[in-house]
Amino acid sequence: MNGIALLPLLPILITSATIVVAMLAVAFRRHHWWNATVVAIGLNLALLASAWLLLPEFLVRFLPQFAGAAGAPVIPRAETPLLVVDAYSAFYMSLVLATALATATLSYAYMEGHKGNREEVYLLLALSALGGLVMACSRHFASFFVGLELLSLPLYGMIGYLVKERRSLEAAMKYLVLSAAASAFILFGMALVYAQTGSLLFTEIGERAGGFAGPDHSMLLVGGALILVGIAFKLSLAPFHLWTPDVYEGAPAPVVAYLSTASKTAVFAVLLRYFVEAKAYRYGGLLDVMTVLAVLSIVLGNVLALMQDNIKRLLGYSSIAHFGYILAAFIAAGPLAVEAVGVYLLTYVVTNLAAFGVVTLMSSPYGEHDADALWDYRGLFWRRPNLSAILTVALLSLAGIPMTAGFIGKFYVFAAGVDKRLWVLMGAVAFGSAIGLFYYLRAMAQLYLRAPWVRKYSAPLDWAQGAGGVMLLALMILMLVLGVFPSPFIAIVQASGLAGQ
Amino acid sequence: MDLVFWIPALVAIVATLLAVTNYNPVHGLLYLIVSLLAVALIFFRLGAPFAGILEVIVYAGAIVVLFVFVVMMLNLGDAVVEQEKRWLKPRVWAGPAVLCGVLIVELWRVVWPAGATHPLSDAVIDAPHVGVALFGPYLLAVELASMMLLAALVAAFHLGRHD
Amino acid sequence: MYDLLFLVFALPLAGFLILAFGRGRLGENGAAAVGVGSVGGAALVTAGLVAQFLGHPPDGGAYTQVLWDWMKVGGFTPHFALRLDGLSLTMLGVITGVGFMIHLFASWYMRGDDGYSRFFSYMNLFVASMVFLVLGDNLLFLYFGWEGVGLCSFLLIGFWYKDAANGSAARKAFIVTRVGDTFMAIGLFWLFRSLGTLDIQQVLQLAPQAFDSESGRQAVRGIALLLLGGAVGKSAQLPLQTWLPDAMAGPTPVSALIHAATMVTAGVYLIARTHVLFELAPDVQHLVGVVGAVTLLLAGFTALVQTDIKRVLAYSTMSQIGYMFLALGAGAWSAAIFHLMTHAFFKALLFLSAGAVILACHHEQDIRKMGGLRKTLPLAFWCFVVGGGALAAVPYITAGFYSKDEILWQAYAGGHMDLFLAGLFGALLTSIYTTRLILVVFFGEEKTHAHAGHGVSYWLPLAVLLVLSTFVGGLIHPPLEGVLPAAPGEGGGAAQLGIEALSGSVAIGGILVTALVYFTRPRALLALAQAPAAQAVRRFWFSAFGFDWLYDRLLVRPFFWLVRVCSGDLFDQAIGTIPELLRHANVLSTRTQTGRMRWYAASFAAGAVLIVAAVMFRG
Amino acid sequence: MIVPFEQVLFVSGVLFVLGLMGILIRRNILFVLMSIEVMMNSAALAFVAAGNRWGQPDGQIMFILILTLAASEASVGLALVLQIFRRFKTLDTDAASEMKG
Repeated sequence: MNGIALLPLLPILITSATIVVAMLAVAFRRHHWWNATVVAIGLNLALLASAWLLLPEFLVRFLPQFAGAAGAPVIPRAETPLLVVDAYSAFYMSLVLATALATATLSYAYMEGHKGNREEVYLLLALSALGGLVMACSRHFASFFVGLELLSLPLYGMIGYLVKERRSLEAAMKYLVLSAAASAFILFGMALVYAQTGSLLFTEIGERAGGFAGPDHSMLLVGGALILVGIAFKLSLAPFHLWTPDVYEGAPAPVVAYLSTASKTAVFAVLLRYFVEAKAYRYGGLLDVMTVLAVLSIVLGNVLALMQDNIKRLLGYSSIAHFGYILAAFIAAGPLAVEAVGVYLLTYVVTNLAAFGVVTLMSSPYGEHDADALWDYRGLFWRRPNLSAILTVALLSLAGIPMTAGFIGKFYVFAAGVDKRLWVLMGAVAFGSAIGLFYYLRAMAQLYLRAPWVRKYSAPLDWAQGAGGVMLLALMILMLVLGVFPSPFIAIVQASGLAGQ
Repeated sequence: MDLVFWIPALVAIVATLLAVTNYNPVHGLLYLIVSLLAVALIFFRLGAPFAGILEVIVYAGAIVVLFVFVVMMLNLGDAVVEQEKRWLKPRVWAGPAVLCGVLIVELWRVVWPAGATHPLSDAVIDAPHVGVALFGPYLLAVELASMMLLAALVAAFHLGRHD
Repeated sequence: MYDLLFLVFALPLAGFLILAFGRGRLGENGAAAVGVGSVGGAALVTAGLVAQFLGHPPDGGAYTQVLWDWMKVGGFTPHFALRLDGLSLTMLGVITGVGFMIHLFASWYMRGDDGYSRFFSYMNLFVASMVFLVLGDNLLFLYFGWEGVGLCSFLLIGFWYKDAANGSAARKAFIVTRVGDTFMAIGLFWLFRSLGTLDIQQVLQLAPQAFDSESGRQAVRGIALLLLGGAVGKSAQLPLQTWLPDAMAGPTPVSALIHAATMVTAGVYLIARTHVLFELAPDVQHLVGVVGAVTLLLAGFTALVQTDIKRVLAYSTMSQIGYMFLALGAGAWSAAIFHLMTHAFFKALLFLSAGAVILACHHEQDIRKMGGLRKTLPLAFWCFVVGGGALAAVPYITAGFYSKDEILWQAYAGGHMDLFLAGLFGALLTSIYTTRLILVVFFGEEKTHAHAGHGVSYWLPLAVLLVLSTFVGGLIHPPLEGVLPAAPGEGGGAAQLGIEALSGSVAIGGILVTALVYFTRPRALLALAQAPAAQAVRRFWFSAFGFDWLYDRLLVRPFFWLVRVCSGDLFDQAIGTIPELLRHANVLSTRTQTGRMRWYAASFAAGAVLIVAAVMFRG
Repeated sequence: MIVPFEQVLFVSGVLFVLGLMGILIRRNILFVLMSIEVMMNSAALAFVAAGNRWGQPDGQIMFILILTLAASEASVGLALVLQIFRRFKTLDTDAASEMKG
């Protein structure tokens, strides 16, 4: 490999270097600000690198007059059989890195009050982000699997980070055991697919699978089904969703922000690539199963959230439903589906980060628990108008109200579904959106009630000066911009289409 | 009937069943070691000596020993055995056993379709072969696996801390 | 210069955002600077646009600025675009020019009010919405602006929300206009179904062919009727006029801007904008004229006997908009817009000076408690004289004469004798109630001690509007050629001079008769006024022909009764079962969240078993 | 004559299901972790067998990666076990079920 060949790998290389430097920095001197800054700088550089990879493709689509300025594109390029860096992976890498950065910012605000070691969380975060990057680029079972585990392993540590808290440990235990079981399912599924086709490369699997017929390809199919089971767990699709609310409730708030966005985004990215490159779309059985999963997720997620009084659990249930929506777009297949999934994930990530960001800034590990009861948010508007505004916009966006990011995403889901005449799925999406409105507004109404009693939780007074507050405000603006002027973002997503489509 | 395969296979299955159903953690771990050694034998039979040796060294030799350490640290005694006896009632295991039975039947139907048999070869894929592939096309996987170990190190260090 | 068009919309919006998020932290001067400055900036840009437009008109007489495509999904590409032509330019001039003067005046008028910056944030939002209304190239965006101004009107009528009466006035305005809006929304849906587009230019082009059949004529009649419903609600014409007098509960600058100069004329704008549809349905167009004529007479009679200074002006606004509708009905499109413009000048002037009078008299609005104010408030007096003159259309020296005369002449020339006579009689009524108002307020004995205002933000707006209300305003001719069709009687010559003489003498005659009656007080007339029959008529007129009473008995009370009957009945329970079912589903599904890991793993395994089975059997 | 490939795969399938059963029936978290190791091991066996069928080293490489994962998973899991025993004074997974609903 020469230097040019390494350029596409820059985001991964920079992140790895960041991990090493961060570890040395922690070893050298434990200092919260300094260690956090090292990681933040590294992630920023990696984000820049991946955005730079995506830039030429984006310019061609959106500002053709500047297309020459970005120089010759270095992607797409395959790096060993394991990884391929194309516009698609550059987009998802950027998404994962941006999420990791946001999480780092939130963690800084959250960990300030923590008594124990605060520095490892950044190390774990960067490691997990590295896993996400690998998944976004992976086109081979080995890198898929290593990336997935690199993503999940640090999460065990992050979920159980508050070792003195029983709920945090309980959440870590549940996630570890179930996630490891899911990994075993994925592994066994991969083994079956490999046993049938003799290849671990997505594209080769697709080619060779074409030669089988009848019961001959049942191993391939069941292998795919087992992989789907594991993936469905990671995406918390019903009926593999039961862990979600418990883990969301127990884990520290910034970790949940990461868990619900970056980790799921990366998993979805690899699932989509697998389905396209290995041509798994041609198996009606798998698509039928996914339809059932999507409908179940939408219905169960929304119904479970209906009377929930814990905002972290509520957002957990809502994320179950949201991944049902995304799966609905995914099933539609075709180029519009890739675009719809990309746009939806983008809007979902921005919105969910904002929502959990507010929860993070409201909580602090000083106390016993995070501020997660809806009760804690009652009358928040009268104490923290800015935080309430952010949460309000986030909830509206989750509900898919027009002029917010969520609406654009949901619109795409409908466009993709109606395009392919998936009426059952669209019915479920419409039903879910309707009852979703109820509990989002129910949560929102709490913010504006007058609270006569003394507040129990409060954000630090200077929160707006803190990086976390600024980041949340930026997210709120982004949510509104996405709703009102989404075309540049849509252009980015369109630029990052998959070659196989 | 290939006895060199089937004897270790049966040993592995029985030992695994005993390992997951035993009341005593230490006994369970010993059965697990037996099962892993049997699987290592299968690996040798399948022409993968390198994998077989790693199975013995890492799985049986390192991972299970880690379990043993923890059991010793926690000082689990007869009380635990009594407790396990109370927990492992038929009422508890009957449902899951049926579920698992169904799954076994399904897998059997899938992986062992009537008439389709692909004989395995006697060719040995030994350490040099694996090494060349590992540090050739799979180089990045090795690097990433090291990161995975680092992640485990940091997570275990943080979670296991005494304070 | 045209590139800056978006600023006309963006500046007031930015002002609104700054004021809304500043939440009173800016102080009075800061809020005034932002609130007035943003509209002033918009007015400056408009002035530049006017200069450019008159000097170098854009190709085809219209300029379109595409702001952005909202999104591209499949073949669906909604875009935001602003369209500037002669009509919208005229409206822009009125909105930003008069709007700026009123904002400036309000910065003086509202001093010391608790909600100073809240007031300006609403006002800026109103200007932004109104600009959006007239610039939108699409009826959908026009509708957004339409609802936006409705919202601002609601907020500003109820601005002093601590008084319950103001709140109920705001609600009344909102609900009554909503009735019209609903008609309009249905009309828009129908239009979209018929033509497949709401883009105004496309609508105007497609309509003649699309509706060229018997069923098409029926359809366009229905659509025009529904749009008229919307216009009637917004412009306070019969039968949805009852909200406007109550809307005077808001601060006086609000009455000047929203309920006289701009928003209430949006109905006129809508009909002028979609004139092709009305031309395709001549009977509906004539109905527009009839509605205007009846409203102008009704409001004229009512204004004769009102005692509240702002209500007099409110009824007069109603009747002047009646003139505009009359003009639309007579096909005198340009004359309607011309009158809209001059009316904005002199009615804003009248309202602002009324505000000055009210403030000078310590928030007294009853004209019977005023009198002899011409010495203490000379500026307000002269404003009333000029503005009232324009309202009564005193010949040649006032702006109102030129536009009103144009309307009467066109009605006559177009052969609409009914409309012409109604307009002529309305002119007489107008001159009588205007003269009465001025005489009662400014002559006679002094009943309260008034103190005049001062400061540039007090007299400058009044002075500017005063100049515009004289013949100067009548010289401004909106560049409407090519946008609106020509009227029947262009360049009338001798016949037009005759009409001018007739209407001019009617106005002068009304003024003279009223003045004579007021100063000489003939005994016979006073006795006649005391007669029971006359009192009854007076009461009837005072209550504006009893529409409020009628609506209360006919609509409001039956509705409340229906609500009482319906609450808790079968329908309600039927609808209530859905949430009930969902709640049960929620309780049931929540039971699956046991918190036990083994149970979670079991559901996991069961799901896997089912999926594998499904895949195996489905293939 | 060596065994047919399908039989090896079936044996690994049986081991996989036994591991899954361990997760489903055990309350003691130590046994649960052991069961997970069994599941991983069975997948590794399937990979090695498949590698033999196709005469490729890739199966064994996947085995090595799985081995790495198993070791990592076990170390993190056992660290968690220590901490849980410290906080809950038991290894009962049902005891740690404070969060529900």
